[in-house]
Amino acid sequence: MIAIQATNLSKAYGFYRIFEDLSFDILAGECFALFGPNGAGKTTLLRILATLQQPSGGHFSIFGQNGVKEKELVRQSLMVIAHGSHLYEELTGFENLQFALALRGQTIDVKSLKHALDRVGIGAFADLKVRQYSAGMKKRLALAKVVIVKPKLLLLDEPYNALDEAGVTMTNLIIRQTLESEGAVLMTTHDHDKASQVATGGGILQSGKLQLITREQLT
Amino acid sequence: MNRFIRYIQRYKGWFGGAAAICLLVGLYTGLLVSPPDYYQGEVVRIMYVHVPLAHTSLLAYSILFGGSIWFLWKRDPLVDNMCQAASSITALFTGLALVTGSIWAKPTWNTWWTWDPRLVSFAVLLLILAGYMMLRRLVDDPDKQGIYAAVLAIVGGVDLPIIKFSVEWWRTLHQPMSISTRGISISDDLLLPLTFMSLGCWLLFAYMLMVRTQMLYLIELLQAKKGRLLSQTHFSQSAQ
Amino acid sequence: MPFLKTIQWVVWKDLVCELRSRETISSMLFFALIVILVFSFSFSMDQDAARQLIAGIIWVAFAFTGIIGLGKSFSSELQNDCLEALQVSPIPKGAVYLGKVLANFLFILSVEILLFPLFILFFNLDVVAELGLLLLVFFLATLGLSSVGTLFSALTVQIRAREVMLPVLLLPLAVPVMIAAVEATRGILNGDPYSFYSQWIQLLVVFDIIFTVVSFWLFELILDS
Amino acid sequence: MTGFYARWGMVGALGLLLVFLTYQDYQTRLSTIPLSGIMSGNTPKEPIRIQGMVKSGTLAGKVEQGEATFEFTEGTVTIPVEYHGPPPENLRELKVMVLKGRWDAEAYVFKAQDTALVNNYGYVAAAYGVSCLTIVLMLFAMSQRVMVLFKEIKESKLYEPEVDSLAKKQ
Repeated sequence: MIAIQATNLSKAYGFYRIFEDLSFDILAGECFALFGPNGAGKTTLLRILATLQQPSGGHFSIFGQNGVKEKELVRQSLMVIAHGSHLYEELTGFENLQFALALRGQTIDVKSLKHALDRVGIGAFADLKVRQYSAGMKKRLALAKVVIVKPKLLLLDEPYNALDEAGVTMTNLIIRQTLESEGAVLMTTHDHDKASQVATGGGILQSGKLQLITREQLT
Repeated sequence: MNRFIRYIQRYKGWFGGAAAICLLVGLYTGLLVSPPDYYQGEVVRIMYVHVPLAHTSLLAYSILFGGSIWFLWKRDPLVDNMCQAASSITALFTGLALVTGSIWAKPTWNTWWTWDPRLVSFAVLLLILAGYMMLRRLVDDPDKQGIYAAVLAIVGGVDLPIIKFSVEWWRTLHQPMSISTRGISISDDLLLPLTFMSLGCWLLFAYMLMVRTQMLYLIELLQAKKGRLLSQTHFSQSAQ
Repeated sequence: MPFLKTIQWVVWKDLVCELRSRETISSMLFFALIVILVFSFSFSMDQDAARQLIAGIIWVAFAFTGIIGLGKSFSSELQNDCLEALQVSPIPKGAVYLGKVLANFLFILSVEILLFPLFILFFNLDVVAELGLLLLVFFLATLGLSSVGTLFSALTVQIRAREVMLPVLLLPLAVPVMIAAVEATRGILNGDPYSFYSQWIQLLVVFDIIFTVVSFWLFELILDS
Repeated sequence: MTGFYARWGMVGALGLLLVFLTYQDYQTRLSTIPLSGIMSGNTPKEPIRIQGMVKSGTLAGKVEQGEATFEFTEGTVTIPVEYHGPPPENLRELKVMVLKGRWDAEAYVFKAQDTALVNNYGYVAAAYGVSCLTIVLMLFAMSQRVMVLFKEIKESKLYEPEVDSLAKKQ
C-alpha cells in the first residue's frame, strides 16, 4: 500500500522557488529519512505533506486521499511532530495530552494516558506544568501522543534534537512500532547515524531536487 | 501572457476614450450650461463631481466585494490582482468624494466637516480600505495575502450597510434635521451633467481598474520570471 | 457530538490557562483602570455631565480592554506553535472559532462586570434600576465585539505588526456595535423608557447574528489556508 | 515609448488649454471689481460686476417691479446705486450680493441692470481641481508603470516561454 504519493510537487515563496517537480512514493511500513543542507526545503516539504502549507504546484495523496482537497480526511491519518512542541505552558503534561487528543476527536481513559506517559518516561512529571519541563521532556511528551494515537503516517521534523541517548532509543522504538502496524514514517534529520538505525530508505533534498538513496547506501 | 491581460491590453482604450468623452461632456454641461442653484449659487456645481465620485466608490467597493468572493471560490491569482487594484482605486474615489464633500460643505453649511451620516459612512469606508491596503503589505506569505485581504473585504462589505444604518439612526437622534442636504430638486438641467459625469466616472473606474490590474499582474509576472533565474543560480550555487 | 465537545475543550483550555496565569484578565483590568483615571482627570464632571458622558467613556474603556484580550487570545497560541496544532488537527475549524469566541466573550464580560461598579463609584452615578437591561446590552455588545474580534485576532496574529493591526482593522468594523452600545447604555442610565433605545438593542442582536455566521464561515480560511 | 509620452503630453496640453480658457471666461464674465477700484476713474465702458452689501436702512423704491435705489458698501467704501432691471429675486437689506451695471462717474451713481449671487467659484475650482489632478496623476503613474513593465518583460527575453505559469498556479 502506498502511504505517500507525491507528483510534481513544487513550492515557491512569491518569486523564490524552493523546489520543483518532486515526485516520490513512500510505501506503508517504510521509514523515509530526508537529508539535505540547511535551507534546501526539507521542513517545507514536510509541512506541505502535513497539510500545514499549500504546494504551489503538483499534488500528493496520503493513503489514497488527496492531500490538497481532502485535508480533513488526510489529517485523521497523520500526525506531525515539528519544531514547536505544540504544548501549552500553563497546562500540565497530562492535561496537554488530554487536550491534544480532544483536538483529534478522541477521549481516552485516564489509565491509558498515564500508561503512555510512563512508557515515554515522564510519568512522574504528569502533573507538573509544561512550563517547568526541559526541552527533552517536551519531546517525550510529544512522543506520548504518538503512542496513544498510533497514526498511520508519522511526520517528524528533526526528531533527535535535544534528546538524550535513552530518548533517541525511545524515538526509534516508537518509529519501529509505527512501521510494524503498517504505518509509514517520514523524518527530516541531519543525524545520519541515528536515522540509519530505523530508516528503510531516504533522500537528499538539494538544489530543489530530490535524490533517492537506498537502505544499503544509508548504512 | 494571460488571456485576460491580452484582452485588457486590446480593449482598455475604448473604455478610456468613452470615459474621457463622457467626462468632457459632463464637465461642459455641468460647468457652463447648467444654471446655478437658487439657494447655493455656483457651488451646486460641486455636486456634479461629488455625487458621481461617491456613487462610483460604492460601485467600486461592491466590485471589490464580489471579486473577493470570487477569489475565495476560484483562487485565480488574476482575480486577486483585480481585488488589489480595485482597493486602491476605491480608496482614491472615496477619498476624493470626502474631499469634495468637505469643500461643498464649507460654503453651504459653513463648516468643513459635519457629522453627516453619509460623510461618516464614507470616512469609515476609507478607514476600512486603508486597513485593507496596510494588511496587504504586512502579510509575509504571498499565498495568504490574497485570502486574508478577501476576508477583510467581505466582512467590510457585509458591515457597510449596517454602519450606514447605525450612523443614520445616531445622527437623526442627536441632530434632527438641523443640518441636512438643502432640497435640491433634481430637474432636467441637473440631470444631464449628472448622468454624463456618473457614466464617465464608472467608465473611468473600469479603465483604471483594467490598467491597475494589468500593472499588478505584470509586476508579479516579472518577479516570477526573475525568481526563476534567481532560484536557478541558488540551486547551482548550493549544488557546488 | 464531537463539534460541541471540541468547543467545550477549547473553552476549557483557555479558561484553565487564564486561571493559572491570570495574564490577560489582569492586564485588561489594569488598563481599564488607567483609562477610567485618565478620563476622570480630563473631564471635571458634575453628575449631570457625567451621565451624558459616562456611556461613551465606559465603551471606550471596554473596547480597548476588549482589544487587549482579543489580541492575547491568539498570540498566546504562538508559543510552541500551538496554532499549528489547531490547524493540523482533523476537527472542524468552526468549532475552534466558536470556542475561542466563547472564551473571549467570558473574559471581556467578566472584566466589564468587575469594572462597572468602579465606574458608578468614580463618577458618582445613581445606581440604576434596570440592571438587567444594562447587562443585556453588555452581553450583546461584547458578543458582537468578540465575534468579529476573534476572526481578526486569528488573522492579525499571522502577520507583521499584529498589535497595531488588530485595532486598525477591528475598530472601523465595530462602529455599529460601539454606536449601539453607547446609545443604549446612555438611554438606560438616563432612565429613558425602553422604546427610546430598543432599536439599538435590536441592532446589536442583528449584528451579533450576522457576524457570528459570517466569521464562522470565514474562520477556516484564516486558520487553514 | 515616445508614443506614450506624446499621448500624455497631448492630454496635459489639452488640460492646460482648458484651464486657461476657463480662466479667461471667468475673468470676462464673472469676476468682480473691488468698489475702491471703480472710483479711480479709469473704469471700462462695458458693464462691470461689483460685490458688496446692501447698506441697512437705505433700500427704497419698488423692488418688486425692478426699480430701487440703495447704498452699496464694501469695507470702508460706500456708493449709491440706482437699480433698473428685471425684478430682483433676492435684493434685501444687509444682503451680500453682486451687481451688474455701469459706473456713472459724473452723476456719482452706479447704474445697476441686474443682480447675481456672490460667486464662490473658488470652492468649485478647488473641488474639480483636486479631483481631476489626483485621478490624472494616478492614471499617469499606472499607465507609465504598465508601459515600462511591458518593455522590461520583452527586453528580458522571458516573454514567450512559461507564460502561463502564473495562470496555472492553482
